[in-house]
Amino acid sequence: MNLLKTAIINSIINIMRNKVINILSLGIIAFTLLIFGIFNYLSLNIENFTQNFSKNIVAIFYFNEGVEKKLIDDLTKRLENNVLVDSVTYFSENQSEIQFTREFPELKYILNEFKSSPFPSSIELKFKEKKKNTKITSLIEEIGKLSIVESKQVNLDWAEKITTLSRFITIAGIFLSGILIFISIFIIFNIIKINIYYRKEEISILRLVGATDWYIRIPFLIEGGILGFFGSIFASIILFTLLKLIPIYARSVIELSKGVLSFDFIPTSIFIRLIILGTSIGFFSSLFSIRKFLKN
Amino acid sequence: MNLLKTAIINSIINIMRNKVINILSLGIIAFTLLIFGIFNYLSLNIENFTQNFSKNIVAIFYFNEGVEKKLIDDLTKRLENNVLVDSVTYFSENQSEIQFTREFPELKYILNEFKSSPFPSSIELKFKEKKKNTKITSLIEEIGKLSIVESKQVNLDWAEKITTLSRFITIAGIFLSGILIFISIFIIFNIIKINIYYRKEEISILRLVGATDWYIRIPFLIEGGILGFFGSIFASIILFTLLKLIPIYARSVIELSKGVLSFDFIPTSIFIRLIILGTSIGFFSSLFSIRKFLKN
Amino acid sequence: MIEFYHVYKQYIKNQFAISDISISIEKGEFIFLTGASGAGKSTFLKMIYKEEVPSRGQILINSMNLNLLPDNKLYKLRRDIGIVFQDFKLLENRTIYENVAIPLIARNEKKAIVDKMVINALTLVGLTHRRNYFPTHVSGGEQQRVAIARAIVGNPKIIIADEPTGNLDTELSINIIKIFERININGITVLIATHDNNILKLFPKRILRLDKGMLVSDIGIGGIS
Amino acid sequence: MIEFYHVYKQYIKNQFAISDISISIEKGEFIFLTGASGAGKSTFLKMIYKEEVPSRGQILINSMNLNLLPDNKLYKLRRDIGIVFQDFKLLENRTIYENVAIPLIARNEKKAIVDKMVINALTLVGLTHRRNYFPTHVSGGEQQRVAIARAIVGNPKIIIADEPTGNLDTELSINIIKIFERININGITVLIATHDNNILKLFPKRILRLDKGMLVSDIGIGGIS
Ligand SMILES: Nc1ncnc2c1ncn2[C@@H]1O[C@H](COP(=O)(O)OP(=O)(O)OP(=O)(O)O)[C@@H](O)[C@H]1O
Ligand SMILES: Nc1ncnc2c1ncn2[C@@H]1O[C@H](COP(=O)(O)OP(=O)(O)OP(=O)(O)O)[C@@H](O)[C@H]1O
Ligand SMILES: [Mg+2]
Ligand SMILES: [Mg+2]
Repeated sequence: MNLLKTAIINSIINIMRNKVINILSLGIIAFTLLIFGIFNYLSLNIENFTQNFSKNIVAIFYFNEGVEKKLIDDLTKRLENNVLVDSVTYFSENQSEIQFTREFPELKYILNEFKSSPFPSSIELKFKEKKKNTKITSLIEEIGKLSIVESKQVNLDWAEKITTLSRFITIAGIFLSGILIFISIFIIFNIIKINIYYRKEEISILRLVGATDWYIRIPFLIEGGILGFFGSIFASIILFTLLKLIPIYARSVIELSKGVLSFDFIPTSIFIRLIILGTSIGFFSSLFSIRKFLKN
Repeated sequence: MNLLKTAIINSIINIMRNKVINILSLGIIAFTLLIFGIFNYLSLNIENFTQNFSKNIVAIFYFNEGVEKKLIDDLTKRLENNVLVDSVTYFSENQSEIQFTREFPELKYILNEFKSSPFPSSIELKFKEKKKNTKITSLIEEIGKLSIVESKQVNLDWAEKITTLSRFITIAGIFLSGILIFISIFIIFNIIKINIYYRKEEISILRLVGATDWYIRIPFLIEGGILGFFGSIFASIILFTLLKLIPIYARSVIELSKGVLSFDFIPTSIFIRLIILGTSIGFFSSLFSIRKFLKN
Repeated sequence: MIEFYHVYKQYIKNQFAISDISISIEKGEFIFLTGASGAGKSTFLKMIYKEEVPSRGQILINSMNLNLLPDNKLYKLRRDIGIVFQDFKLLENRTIYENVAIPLIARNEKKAIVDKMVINALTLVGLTHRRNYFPTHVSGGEQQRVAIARAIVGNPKIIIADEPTGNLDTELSINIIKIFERININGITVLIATHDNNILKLFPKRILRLDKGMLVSDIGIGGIS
Repeated sequence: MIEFYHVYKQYIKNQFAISDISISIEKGEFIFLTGASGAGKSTFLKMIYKEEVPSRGQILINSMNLNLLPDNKLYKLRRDIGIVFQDFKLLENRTIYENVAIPLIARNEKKAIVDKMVINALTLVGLTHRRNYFPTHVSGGEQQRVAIARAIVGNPKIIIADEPTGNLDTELSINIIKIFERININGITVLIATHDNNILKLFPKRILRLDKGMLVSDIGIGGIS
């Protein structure tokens, strides 16, 4: 424990000694991780954002004439228990008539000519927010195929596009996050490699005066870890600040209502991920970079 | 000209001499620019994508009863000349009736009881693709306020959200592109700084044996430029390959129809931008980095 | 202690920096290695601590065949050897004190012991007053003495010094060789490459003379080439 | 040609590396600078080509006050001075040929001229056969001779050599000094820092002796300290 403490202290002294290169490394690591963090956040948030749309989907199912009320009640109950469903509203034939007059006020007087309502009964389905559009779509399809249902009317036109967008962004997000993790590792790895390369003379002298491989390696590992750790801390701080600032800026410019873009959603998992990623990249980059300098 | 040629050849020789560090620099520059390129592309494409939605907007305007046909024709003509508008379809009172029967087949027989159509006449407006939703929205508002228009019906529910999204992405894009340009410059600047720092001994020796500042500076400038140039070339090649690969992958996974996500849209401006950016960052980074080594 | 069996070294094809050298050096000997510039003195010494490996032949140090010594055990060999490099090889970003302390710290010595031994070594070469300077901030001769201090600080079994007095005036040079002599009395083998005839004359020791990589003379104690 | 007026140099407060030196060196003189390790020889030389600046006092080279020379005109001064650095200062990633060529290339000389002059200089120090080697691949003495070749290659008006024979055997040292002598005959000022009494004896020249930063003796031609 005490050994580790002195080793860490020595590493910090060493980092201070090679200030220029280490501050640069730190900066570059921080920014690499920042970019990674931004991307990660963005894909999380856009996904989150597109899911918000689910609550705007409304599906109306018209029943066949003379369907037993009990069957409709059963369906309603079943739907109410569905996790996707926010509300199910039943419109009897009369209620449908009232709705009709609301939508076409010019035609109100036509209806006076009927004794009973000429409209079919129906249910109107609304959905909870943050549900996957794909799931909602397949639920709607399913209900539409029931024998008691005569026809359906859904505002899925946009929803489908949003679903496509959401799916696309998710996939692109995975793809790009993968590339970005790779790039981050590549950059940090090489920064540390340059750092070590830059000190190859020191390594060779240490070997010549009888230092063991581990004696040489450990400070570099700790330094790599420290650089990665502080790099990710800086990246987290900057990311956090950005995420606090962007909404203020964005709202002032495009009058975003809080409800639409939930930018207040800052998942802490991003920061944890960044710090773990940064520290371990720093550590392992050092481990691998130093190997070639420990020959002969 | 010949001088420049030898200078460039010498720079390439020099880059070869310091292979390790320069290949690393090149790689890091390439990847930094790649990230920048991806971001740039993404914001361009998402913008492009959201604009595609404009062709899905349909606006119906109902006219007051007894409005002169000429006024409607004038409006129709005016709208047909509008750049945003794709088609204007006039529905006379009778046509509205036909449409009504199509939408509510159960109510067909009601209409038989009328002598003349009880429906108001209307026009249906469809919009061209790739138009800004904001412009479309304000056009619709404008028409809605005309005295001959009694009411309007628009499927703008989703469109508005898309507009918000689009606006947001544009702003976020500008914001993030700004940050990314800054980061790219920062990283490349520092890579070249490390590169020069690494060769500070060479610079000091050159100064001691009587080289002018420009003699020392020019190779670094050219090297910086070359690194930046090839870095951006690599970045462009990778970006291009990615953009060719992603759609194939994406389509196979989420069955994207070509129409929805026009991923075939690869603006060459991105590559030009990358190359200019890369080369000049390389050049100017060298220019500024070398300054401090030319003291005393 | 140090044995060479038909050792050859070619850096470049058909150019022998060392050519068929067989020699045996006993524990506690004090040896000068001399010869013109480029004769192979540094190469000879580098092979002893395995900075260079022979192209042909065997080298045994303490009966251990260097060809069979794996890289990760090299440090064991080098802890027994104190080396003064011809180009000093000081770490620019560490103070003189720290430079001298490296071999001890690399051996995990306790701080108090390190301190005592470093000050001791610096006193021997007359540089205690410069201990907190960085190598680039002292004169060439002072740097060379730091290199000497680092070589002797860890009580090595063998001391190898490659032109340790090249940057020192005669008086100081003699002092340094005297220090090596004193260390040698304790049974430590000393091997010094030098081109300083003055020193060869003043200190009658065994002298190995190289010429174009070949051992052209090996004159015992008291002999002068 | 070289004039010092009450020059002091403190690297560290209250420690004078050079202390109140006033001296005048004429064009075409051949001067040895001597003194113990740390006496201030290198510092004295460094101030002539303005690697270091005096803490107090004035230095005039060719009647030009170095204190008034702006950084971006420094190269003009340095083109007139050929310098052999105590630590050689060779570029590791350039061949010996390229290292020697640097001062000429930095002056934009034509390729043919560069070639002729470099080969000339390398011949003088006996290293043409090593011209395509890298500095790390030649012996210490060979490196030193490369440094000497680079110093003389550009026909400088002044040659400054800081212990140019520290890594060379006596014979070679004498040869090198003879080269400097030959150059000196053409009216070129030569200033050599050395601690080699042998050389001081063999070449009777003006000798400046420093001690703890002070000029303790200035003995004219033929004098031996
Ligand atoms: N950059 C520096 N910072 C602090 N002190 C220095 C610096 N350079 C030299 N000194 C000190 O100034 C004094 C004179 O140094 P200088 O290099 O001029 O000596 P020298 O005569 O060349 O010695 P040597 O024969 O050993 O090369 C020395 O005591 C040295 O420690
Ligand atoms: N790494 C190398 N690659 C190629 N040739 C080398 C290398 N190291 C040394 N040589 C050559 O081998 C020969 C012997 O070199 P070495 O350094 O052993 O000489 P030395 O006796 O120490 O000379 P000096 O007194 O000048 O230091 C020289 O001719 C040198 O050019
Ligand atoms: Mg040698
Ligand atoms: Mg000196």
